[in-house]
Amino acid sequence: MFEFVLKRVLQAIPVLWIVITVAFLFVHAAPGGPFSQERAVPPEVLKALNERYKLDQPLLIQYSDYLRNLARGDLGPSFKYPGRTVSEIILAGMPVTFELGFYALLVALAVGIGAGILAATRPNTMRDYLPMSLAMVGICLPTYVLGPLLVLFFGIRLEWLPVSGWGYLPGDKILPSMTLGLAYAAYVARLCRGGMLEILSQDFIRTARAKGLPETTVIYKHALRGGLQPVVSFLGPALAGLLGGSFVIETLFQIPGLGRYYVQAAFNRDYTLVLGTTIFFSTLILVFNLLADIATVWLNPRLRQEDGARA
Amino acid sequence: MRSESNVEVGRQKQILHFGNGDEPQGLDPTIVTGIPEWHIIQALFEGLVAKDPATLEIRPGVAESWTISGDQKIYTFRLRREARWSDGDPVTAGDFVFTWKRALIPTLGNPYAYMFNCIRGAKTFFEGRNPDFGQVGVKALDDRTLQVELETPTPYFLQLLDHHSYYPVQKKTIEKFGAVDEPNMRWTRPENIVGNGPFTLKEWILNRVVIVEKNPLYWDAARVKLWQIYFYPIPNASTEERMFRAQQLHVTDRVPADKLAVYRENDPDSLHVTPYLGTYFYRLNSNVKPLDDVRVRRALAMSIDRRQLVEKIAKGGQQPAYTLTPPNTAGYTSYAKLPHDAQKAQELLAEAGYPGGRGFPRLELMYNTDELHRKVATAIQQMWKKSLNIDITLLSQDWKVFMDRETHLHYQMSRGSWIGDYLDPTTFLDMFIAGSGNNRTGWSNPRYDELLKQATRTGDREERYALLRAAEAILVEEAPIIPLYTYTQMRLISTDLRGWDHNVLDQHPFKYLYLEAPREAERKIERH
Amino acid sequence: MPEQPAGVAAMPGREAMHSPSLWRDAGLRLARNRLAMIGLIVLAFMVVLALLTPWIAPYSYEAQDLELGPVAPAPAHWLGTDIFGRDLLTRILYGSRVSLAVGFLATAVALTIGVLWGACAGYIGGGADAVMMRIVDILYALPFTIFIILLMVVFGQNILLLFFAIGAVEWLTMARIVRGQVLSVRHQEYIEAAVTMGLSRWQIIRRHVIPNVLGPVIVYTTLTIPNVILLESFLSFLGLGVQPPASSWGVLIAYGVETMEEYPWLLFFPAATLSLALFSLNFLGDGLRDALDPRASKD
Amino acid sequence: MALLSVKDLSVCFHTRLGLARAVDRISFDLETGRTLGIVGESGSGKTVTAHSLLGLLPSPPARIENGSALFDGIDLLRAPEDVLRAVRGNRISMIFQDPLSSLNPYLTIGTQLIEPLRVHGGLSRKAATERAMAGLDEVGISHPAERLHSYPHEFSGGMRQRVMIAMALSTAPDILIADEPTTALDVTIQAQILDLIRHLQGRHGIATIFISHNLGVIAGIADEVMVMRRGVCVERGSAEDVFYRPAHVYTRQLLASIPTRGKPTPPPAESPDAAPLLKIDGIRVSYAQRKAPFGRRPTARIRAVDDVSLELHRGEILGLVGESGSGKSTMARTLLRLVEPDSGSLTMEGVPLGSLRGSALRAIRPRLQMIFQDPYSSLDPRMTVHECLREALLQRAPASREQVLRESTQLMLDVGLEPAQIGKYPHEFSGGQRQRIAIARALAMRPELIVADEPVSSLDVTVQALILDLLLELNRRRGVTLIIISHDLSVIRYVSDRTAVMYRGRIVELGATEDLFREPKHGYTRALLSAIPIPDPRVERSRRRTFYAEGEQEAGKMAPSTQSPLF
Repeated sequence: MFEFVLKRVLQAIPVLWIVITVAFLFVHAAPGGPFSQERAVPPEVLKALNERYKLDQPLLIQYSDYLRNLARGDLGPSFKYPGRTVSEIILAGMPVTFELGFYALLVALAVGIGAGILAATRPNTMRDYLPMSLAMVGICLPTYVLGPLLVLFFGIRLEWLPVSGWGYLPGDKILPSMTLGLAYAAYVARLCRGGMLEILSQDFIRTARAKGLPETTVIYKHALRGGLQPVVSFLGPALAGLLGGSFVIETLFQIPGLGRYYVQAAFNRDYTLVLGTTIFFSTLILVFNLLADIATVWLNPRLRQEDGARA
Repeated sequence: MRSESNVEVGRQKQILHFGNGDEPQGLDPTIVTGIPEWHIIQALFEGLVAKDPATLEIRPGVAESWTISGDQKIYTFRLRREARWSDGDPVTAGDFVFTWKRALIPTLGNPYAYMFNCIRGAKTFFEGRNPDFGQVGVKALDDRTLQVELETPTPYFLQLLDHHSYYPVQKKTIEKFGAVDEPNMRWTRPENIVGNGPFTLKEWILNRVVIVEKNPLYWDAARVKLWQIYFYPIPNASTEERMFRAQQLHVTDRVPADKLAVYRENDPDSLHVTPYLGTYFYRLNSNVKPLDDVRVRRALAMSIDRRQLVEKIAKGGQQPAYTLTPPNTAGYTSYAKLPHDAQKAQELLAEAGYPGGRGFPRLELMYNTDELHRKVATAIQQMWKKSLNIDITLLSQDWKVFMDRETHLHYQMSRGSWIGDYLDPTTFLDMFIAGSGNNRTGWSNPRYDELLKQATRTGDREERYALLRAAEAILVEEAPIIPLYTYTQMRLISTDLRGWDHNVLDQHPFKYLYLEAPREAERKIERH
Repeated sequence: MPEQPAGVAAMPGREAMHSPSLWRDAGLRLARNRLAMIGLIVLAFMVVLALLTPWIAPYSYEAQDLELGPVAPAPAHWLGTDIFGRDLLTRILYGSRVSLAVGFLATAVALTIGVLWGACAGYIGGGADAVMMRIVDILYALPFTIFIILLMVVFGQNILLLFFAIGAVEWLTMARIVRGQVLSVRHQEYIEAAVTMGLSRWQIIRRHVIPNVLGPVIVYTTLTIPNVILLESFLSFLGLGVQPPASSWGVLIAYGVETMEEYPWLLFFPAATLSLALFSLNFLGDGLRDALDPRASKD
Repeated sequence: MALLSVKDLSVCFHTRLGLARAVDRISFDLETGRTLGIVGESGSGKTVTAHSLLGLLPSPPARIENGSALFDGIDLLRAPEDVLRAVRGNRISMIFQDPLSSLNPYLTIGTQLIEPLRVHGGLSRKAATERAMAGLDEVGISHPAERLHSYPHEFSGGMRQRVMIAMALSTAPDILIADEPTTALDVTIQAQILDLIRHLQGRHGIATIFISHNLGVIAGIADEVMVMRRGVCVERGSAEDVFYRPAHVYTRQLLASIPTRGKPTPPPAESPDAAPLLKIDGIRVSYAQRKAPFGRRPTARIRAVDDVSLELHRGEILGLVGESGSGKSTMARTLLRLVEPDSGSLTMEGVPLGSLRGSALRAIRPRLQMIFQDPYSSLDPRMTVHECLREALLQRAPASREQVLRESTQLMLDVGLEPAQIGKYPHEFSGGQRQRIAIARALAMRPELIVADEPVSSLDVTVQALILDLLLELNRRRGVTLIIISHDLSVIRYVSDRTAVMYRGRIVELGATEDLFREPKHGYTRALLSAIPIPDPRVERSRRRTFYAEGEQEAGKMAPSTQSPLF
């Protein structure tokens, strides 16, 4: 276990390095610098700023400086927000992004697995078609449509829930989590249905039925664990997507998360912030893929042969 | 059910919830350039003078009085004794000398340094041609007396003093958190900042809210009624509008264009649409064919129906614009005009060698990614097609790419806009002087430059405005730009908010604001 | 030939010989699947409409009537008009040309790269697999917005680039899915049989591995197409892709959201059109998956 | 009054082609303590019969058309689901064919054992656990307390089937339905499991319905026998009657198809001076035991083939026999270079087979072909027979469309298939036909050596003989050298000239087939021979088994004291 994780972590280092290098080249190749703005900046000012941030140095020097600072854990200062370091910005947004991602994941799993089970236990009936059709509509409706719809209905029309914010008013986390989660619930539902159908056709389900177990036990105790395998392997990339793709939700609901920075920094040519958030999100992707692999093995005892039970 | 809304709680506790557009980059008055920063800094700092929010007349600020020499070049300010920093220290003339010197140190990289150009020697100091600040016309005669000497008579100089780049900062605080010429804004964090305005910074949660609280040491504290102001960075207009509807905001930063009609119909009391000192226009790159031909530029300008544009597309009560400077800018109005005249436009185009649009190359109109810009461009594309029979390609570009291409004249036509920094026509007209970084059209006219130069030497207002009108007429006739409309400021404002006066600079000193339920509303509640 | 089989009459009919391929059979099986056929007909109908749009559209797609402005569905404009007074039905029809082309072509790009990449990684395995999948990881992690901006700046505004850009991101997930499937197929005995026949790796991947992983790939493809159509609108906002007055479903939906309270038809009809296309695709995809599995339909 | 009385049971399946009758008016009675053996080939309806009694048939597509099954006053065919559930796993238990797939891989043995006790007996967790441990002990699993925490994959096949039996018997049922409980097991394990069932049945007085395709197994266990064919009961009677005086022609056909004889044709005269076709010298193969991602010792290697040397002459048929895990399949794959040996050499007529790479290897591959055990997975499901043969033919040599057509038609005829069926897909054929397709594909390459890995083990007995005859004919007519791998000694005896017995990666005995069968020298060979079930009730019931003891196959205790009288 330890060895496996260590190996993956070591593999991640070159991956991250390449990501950083390519991203570094990308941001510097993109036209426009961090300091250009509508009100023309006098050349003297631009020169002073470029000197201050060492942007007048050759790219190779900037690159090696960046790597050297990175090795010390220093992501550098933000260009757009002078006086704030990139680490500070990431640390401020991270808890919110994680929390949002976590709740959205809960929504995705609860709704998706529920619908998937419902559909798989009565395939090719209305109980199958209805949730699956809803799932498809969920895939059709992008978050920037679903979000405003939910807000208008629950926030403005019914006045049940706050329309924005994150932790300012009671219940304001519900709508953003739902909006973000429902998009993924659609995928989870499809995967769960597929997985459950596969497992429900297995022999050991027949055994469980032959034992006279109630149908609920058969489904939840015997089938669900195996049926969730495809969902679990989807979760790694999905979770990274949930966190990185929360840009739209964060804007719609006025949430101080990191997704907004990721996109805004690119638009602002805030070089260090782009690189910092890229490193952060790519690390997340790697970590979640690893966690998904671990979870897959954890769920499936056939893959974890380390208990000494075998004589 | 929802708990008590921000608006209700705010009314009881005098807490204003203010939609503030975007996350502030920082709160150092000398360095920042954005509007969101401007709003907050207005609460935290105060300049030598202030403006009356209704009339924009100059009123005393930190300076209780001032004298102006006969040649209008020397201003002497008397600072009030009660002016205090929020740490209790008095605000002195030396503080202003320090702040303005810092603003002009070349290595600080202050983008607003040009605001000081009217002060004697400021420009040469900033450009490094004269490293001795003693040569610059700013002197503290004593702790409470500040003398400023100008290069030329500048009728709008007092106005400049109410711009944030002239606001004082405290030397002690700046030096504590870095070198004087370091643009890091760590000193503006809530735990560090020292200001001299009606409010102090209480909390600043990144991307979420900036909270300021009444400053008891402020000299005019008795007048300040608000207890706290929450500034929210809300980049999405639709979100902001929904927050307003859900009673989470008192004031929004803007209103989505398509919502205006709805509010006019259902909630006219909350909708505030007022003229704004800004112009929306198109730049034409005079270096490329066929836009190097003034007839083509005029034809393009004359075939746009501005009335339809403002009524059907912009929808926010904007006024069709035919000149760069908005009408009645400090009493200045230009009467030059290229009227909407499709017939004339066609003739001009034919004269230029493109009768009926034949042979006219396919031009590209560039705008930065934005809903409104797209709509305007789409409408104008059709207007040109209809009246001139020419095809235009639209190109949406990310902001930085847009700026990059515009600056390097890698475009044919592009969207532009300008918001006046101060109330004077030159804040607009200076843009198109040859070599100005804001020109970006490749157009220049020596006569235009000469007229503007003459205007700076003239002390008499009417004579000066006449020169500026002559210059603007050249700009309009040669059409390196096509003015489209004059901006309006659109806000949704809670009927609870009092003391809010409209002005073209959109400046709303927070010290005059307070919250109180409107009487009609109370009556309505009773009836229910 | 010395041993000519006695019954030449027992020889199978010639038509059975002429490539009795998986695809032809799949076509026959698909024809018997009612839902899939409905999906196919709806899609075909949409494609035909898209192709014929310049001749059948009731109005010009760019002609504006600013004085008219947005009106709700009425006999003159079946689906209403937008804020420029342009006929929405016409806009949807023209939009379908872009969206269907983008949906199918960009997905085809993603499909081709993803299937080849995933199949090679999964089949070859070992170090090659690790390197190839790490490359996928790297591409996943790169900042997409900057990538798009760069593409635009370097190559200019170009609709072909749109396909490329979308394909470039969508193939990653495809490659992962294919690889997973290949890993499960790789140890089947028919693959070993192919090895013992002396087939090369490439022949095995092409003839045996890819056809046998197509099922999940097709299902994922039907989910990718709507994603791509929506992604196009984001790229169009950034300037890559369609620019006004041209339009696409994704762009229409994105604009519709802005005014969904005032002019709901501007959101409803484009979204409904996209949903219809997606449902059809989905039925077709499920049908195709079953059709491509000879075991599924006959017992 | 019989314990269970089934009358006129008929079951239909909805298929695309309409209704198919899977079981047609089956009737039988089962008395307390007695065993009914149901025998028949695949598709004969024996499993459907058993499942319909417990309401386990998937419905739709299955539908019970007619009939009654009275058990303790309940008609099992019509009882509501909750009544049935109280019977299932409680008063009527079932064990299934494949213990690998019939136990839930995600739950511990303990959890699964306790379930029926908790559901039906209403026992507390603690009491149920104790009963479960007692049950495990009774089926001969040592250290039951530890075993409760193990997962099914940690057990061998035989052990898993013991767990299944313990689970089925834990609620002290009246009836046990055993559906092919030993088919997936090695022959020696099969013998143990049969003994165990017999023993426990006698001890608890349970009535048993025992379903098998293997007449030998039925002979050893059934009191009464019902022979089924295509959903119909063709013969029913006491075991003696059915085996010694079969009335129906099908029963006689079944009994006759069991190969008990030796090879019908004499072995080819060996020319000792001729160089061997294939020379295997000191082959060792081991697997890195990749214990999934989390193995603590990823470097642990399992030796599958340990120092095997062989010589094979042209035209010869070599039989390779051994139980699962003995390394015979690895051996076969090594010969075909599907697996790389750690050491040793492979030479084919002087060509160093083991060191060829890339295109040189691909060029020689057609000379060695393989026939796989599972004709389901060895044929690409998405290729018609024609495509499959065409691929092979074109791989051997470029040919025109007509040549391909001619040759593939000939191949179809050669392996006994209707050429008109050449456009069909593998799944449209029966198992035996599929195996013929696989043989045709191998023949298309014109190989000199064919390795057949368990070519008939998944086929019905009547089909087995046909396939074996086909292989023999190919050997005789075309002179193809064959290596036939099987766990079934009677198969080996029927076809091979020489036989090698593999045990734990080594060849423990090698010799001319008849010699080896007449005088087995190695203990393991003897044990194997003694475990083969013989379709003769009297012989089978009184047989004594020999066990080979070098390293127990089963990790549990081999012979619990309670069972010793039986062995």
